Amino acid sequence: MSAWTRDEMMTIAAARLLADGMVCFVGIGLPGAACNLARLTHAPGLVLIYESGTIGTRPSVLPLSIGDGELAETATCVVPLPEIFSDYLQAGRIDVGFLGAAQIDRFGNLNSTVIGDYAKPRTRLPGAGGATEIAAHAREVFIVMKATPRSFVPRLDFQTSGGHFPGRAVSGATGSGPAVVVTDVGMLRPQGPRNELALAATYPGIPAQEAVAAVGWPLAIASTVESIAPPAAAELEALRALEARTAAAHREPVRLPL
Amino acid sequence: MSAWTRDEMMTIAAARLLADGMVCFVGIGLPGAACNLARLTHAPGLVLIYESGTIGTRPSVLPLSIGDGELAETATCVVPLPEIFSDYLQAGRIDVGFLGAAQIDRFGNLNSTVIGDYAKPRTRLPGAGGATEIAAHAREVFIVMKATPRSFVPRLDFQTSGGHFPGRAVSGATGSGPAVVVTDVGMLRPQGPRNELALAATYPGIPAQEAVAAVGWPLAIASTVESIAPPAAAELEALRALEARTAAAHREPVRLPL
Amino acid sequence: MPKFLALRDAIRDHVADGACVALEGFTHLIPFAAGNEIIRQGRQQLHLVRMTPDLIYDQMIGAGCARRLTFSWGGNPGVGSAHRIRDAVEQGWPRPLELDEHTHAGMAAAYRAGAARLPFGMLRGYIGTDLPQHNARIGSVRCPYTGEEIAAVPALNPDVAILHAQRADRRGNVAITGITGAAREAALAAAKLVVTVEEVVEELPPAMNGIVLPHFVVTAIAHCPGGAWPSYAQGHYARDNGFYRRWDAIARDRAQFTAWIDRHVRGTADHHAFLASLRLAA
Amino acid sequence: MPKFLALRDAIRDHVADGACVALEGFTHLIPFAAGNEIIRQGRQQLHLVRMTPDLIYDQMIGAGCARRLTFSWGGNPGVGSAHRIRDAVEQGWPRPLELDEHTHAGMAAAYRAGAARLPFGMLRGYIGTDLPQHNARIGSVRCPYTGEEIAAVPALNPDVAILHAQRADRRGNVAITGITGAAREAALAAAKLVVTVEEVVEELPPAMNGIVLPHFVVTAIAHCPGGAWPSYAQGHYARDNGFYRRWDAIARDRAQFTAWIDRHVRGTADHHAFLASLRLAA
Repeated sequence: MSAWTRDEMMTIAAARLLADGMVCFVGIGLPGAACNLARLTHAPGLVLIYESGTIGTRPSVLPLSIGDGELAETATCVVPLPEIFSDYLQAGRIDVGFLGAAQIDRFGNLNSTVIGDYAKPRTRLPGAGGATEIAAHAREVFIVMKATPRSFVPRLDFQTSGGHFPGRAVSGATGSGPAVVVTDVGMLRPQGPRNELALAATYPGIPAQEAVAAVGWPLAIASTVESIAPPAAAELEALRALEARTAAAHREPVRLPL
Repeated sequence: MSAWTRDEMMTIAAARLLADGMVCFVGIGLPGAACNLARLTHAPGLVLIYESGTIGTRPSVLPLSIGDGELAETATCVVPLPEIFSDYLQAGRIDVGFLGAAQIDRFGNLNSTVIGDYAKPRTRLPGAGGATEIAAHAREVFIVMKATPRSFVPRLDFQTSGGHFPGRAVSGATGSGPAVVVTDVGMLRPQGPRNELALAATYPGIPAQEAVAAVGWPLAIASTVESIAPPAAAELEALRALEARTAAAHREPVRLPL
Repeated sequence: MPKFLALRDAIRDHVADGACVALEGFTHLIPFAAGNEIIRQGRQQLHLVRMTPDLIYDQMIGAGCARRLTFSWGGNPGVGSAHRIRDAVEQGWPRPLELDEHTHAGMAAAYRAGAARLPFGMLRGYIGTDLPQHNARIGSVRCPYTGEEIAAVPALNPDVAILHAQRADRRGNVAITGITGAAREAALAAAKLVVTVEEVVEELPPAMNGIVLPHFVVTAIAHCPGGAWPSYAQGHYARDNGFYRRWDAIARDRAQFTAWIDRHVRGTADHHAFLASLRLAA
Repeated sequence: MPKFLALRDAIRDHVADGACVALEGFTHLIPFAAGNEIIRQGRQQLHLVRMTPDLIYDQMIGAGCARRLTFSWGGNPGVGSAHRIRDAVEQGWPRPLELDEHTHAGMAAAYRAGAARLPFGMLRGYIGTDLPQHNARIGSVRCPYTGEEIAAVPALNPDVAILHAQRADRRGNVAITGITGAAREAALAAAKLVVTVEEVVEELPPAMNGIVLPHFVVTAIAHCPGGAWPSYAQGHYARDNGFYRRWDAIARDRAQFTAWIDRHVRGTADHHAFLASLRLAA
């Protein structure tokens, strides 16, 4: 087994946070890889819900979209999207919501809407999708993002989804907000009365200073910083096999339905 | 074919009112018989919807309840009950709602709730079920009831469902209210500015006086009273065969699931 | 993950005196065995919720389990009156029954709101009816866009919902086929969900868009074949229309009703014994 | 009863300039053929509605069909930006695009309200977000029972909804299997419903609890095999993930995009010719 990359460490660290039997609202990309890796390793009973309406899905490869056919085929059931948001998310039945974004601030607020001004944006991003209500109502929120000063910013251009924003407690949000931000240079957790994100765990060989340098605000360091164990051989093997299966599946040419 | 009974005439007269392709919200008992008779004779494309959630059902026998298994087996689809009420009835997608009741007044208002005082009733009846919103939102309402002075009353003990009540036009009801009351002694239709029910059609051999005597208020007679043709042999045959199949099916003993 | 329990234990653990309980299933899959077990265990002062309190609540109310009923239609479908419910309302026998009466559309909106954990449901409903004059819980809300007044009902969130279903798998996913009425909505609206099932299978058939209650919304499952009789379980057994008709005579008379409940329900240990005692009596 | 029409005629008869149109389907069963036909016929000033304006609206907006977009997520799923939508928002090319922006939960509530012909939908939503500051249509309503303030959205009732489905029967009942997103709700919310289908069959397989749009809610049906490509039709063909990736480069550049649309969409007579022209280019 070759040495691991930071992206692999990030995905494996995120996967380890998931306990068997948890109900996860999964996004695409890094969160999907982490959730499916957990399911294929230590948490076979993890319940993956995609906003497309698939509940308890068990794909053998990572989907490109959140609505690929394999998600439906391997699901316990497929329900209409409005039910996912009203009867599962809003009803408080999601243990962990996974989110990423273009920008995050020190309280775990997220921007996936615009860079620049809303009315005349420099960069128009895709928008909220399910994120706003996941951030509000999942019991806990796990954020997975690569850390750069451009994305970990002192001030968001637009707040798409609420982290530990002032007044969260009386906002009607029923979840407890971001519990952890998993990055490629360590993990941040909220601390103190204002729930400011602080470096709470480092990866082998990646010193705290690297995390501090990657974050665009003066990053606090938690009183105790956990040292994350390196990827185990079994973890790396499962992740690489998953990614290889995924790449092979996505390489397969699709015949035009003609 | 033996001579017809008044009950048969009533069911056949009601069935004749249904045009092919209409979408009907069907109740149990007389309405169910009329709708299914129409479907089996002149209106094969009649769409029968039961509040249990079965859409486009084609039972070969009349169900005892509105949720018998055959309704589900022969349906185009079975949807959750809330959808029937919100997305079909409330959305204005029902052409004809069939209703019966314990009491009716001269404006087609119906009582199926209590005889006597609501808080201390002499007779507690089953209640509204789907009737209140059928009366409000079906494009037209057809009422099928045997006429007696006890059921066709000057004043309801309780108004469960609205007919042509004062203020209907501004009440939020989207349907046009009762279009006809089919009884065993003739058919009543609303007329005049107040939409008071008047005798509008008589059956062969049943004079207008019989209808007047069976109704507990001074029954108006419409300016033109239609003479309904007697049951055709094919109609009687189809109705009797349906009732015979139904009786046979319901006689079949059900084994305890033991 | 739900617990797999004997029905006796599931009822003992999850249905407390005074609780708000919804036994749902619209004509189909009515959880009669669970209702009988509630009678057997002598539960009292329940707030019963059900769109169509038919025979199952006629039995429970006649047996003295309930103090309050939230409903929209109470009768013996296609047959006539629910005599025990009538007796409770008209004569207060065996005890008075408080009514929270709605229409089907109103109950459906209230269950849906409950399932979504919204505080109220809304509908274009309760038009042209005297019901709101007798039920202060029927209210209204004004549309913030059009100014229209729309009828409102408080969300229904029972302490426990009880359903009967065709099958569960070993993980506790519950699959239902056929008419569901508002059973799914009631199940998701309740704080706890107890399900009796015809069979427990290793793996459910592929569901795709079928109705499945995923295991994490289910509290307890009891394997209880025949648990919907005299209603039916699509694919397992048909509705016993004859029993619905015979019930009319049994329930019409207090003494005869009580004798029937004493002999067949209170006098049997469980649902299997109940069905056996009925077969013997037939 | 729906009419069975050629797609060309279905679009000509049911999609007018300036209309409010929802082409729905969440990742699955996206009605691309219908979108292409709207481009081919040069429709203008449309108010487009769709939860996830991905490639289909990237194409229609880039081709100049739209003046307004109601949506909750606009991108190329798993790939990145919807470049043509970005260009319209950022640079006003080929014409400015007015945004009515929501969250998925808000759009879902708005479609549901529309399907029920309620004037507004509600949700515990839009919490901790700047969206309401930029969209005056996001409002609130007070619960008449608890006094809580709940977010509200106006009902969505498009002039026409367009779906793609696996099959229709001869009477016009339309059956869908697999992921539906909010397609059913959008279909029932619209004044008219046009559906393209993979096949027309004599009789649909028994549906029981499957998803069927009964014929009386359908306005027109066009038989259009492959009509969801490059999205997919469960049981017929898979999602062409490669094309979604390739689209990124095509759409990044105005000239290249326009050349692609001119050649493959505007330069072909119908969907069959469109697919043939793509095969030729491959």
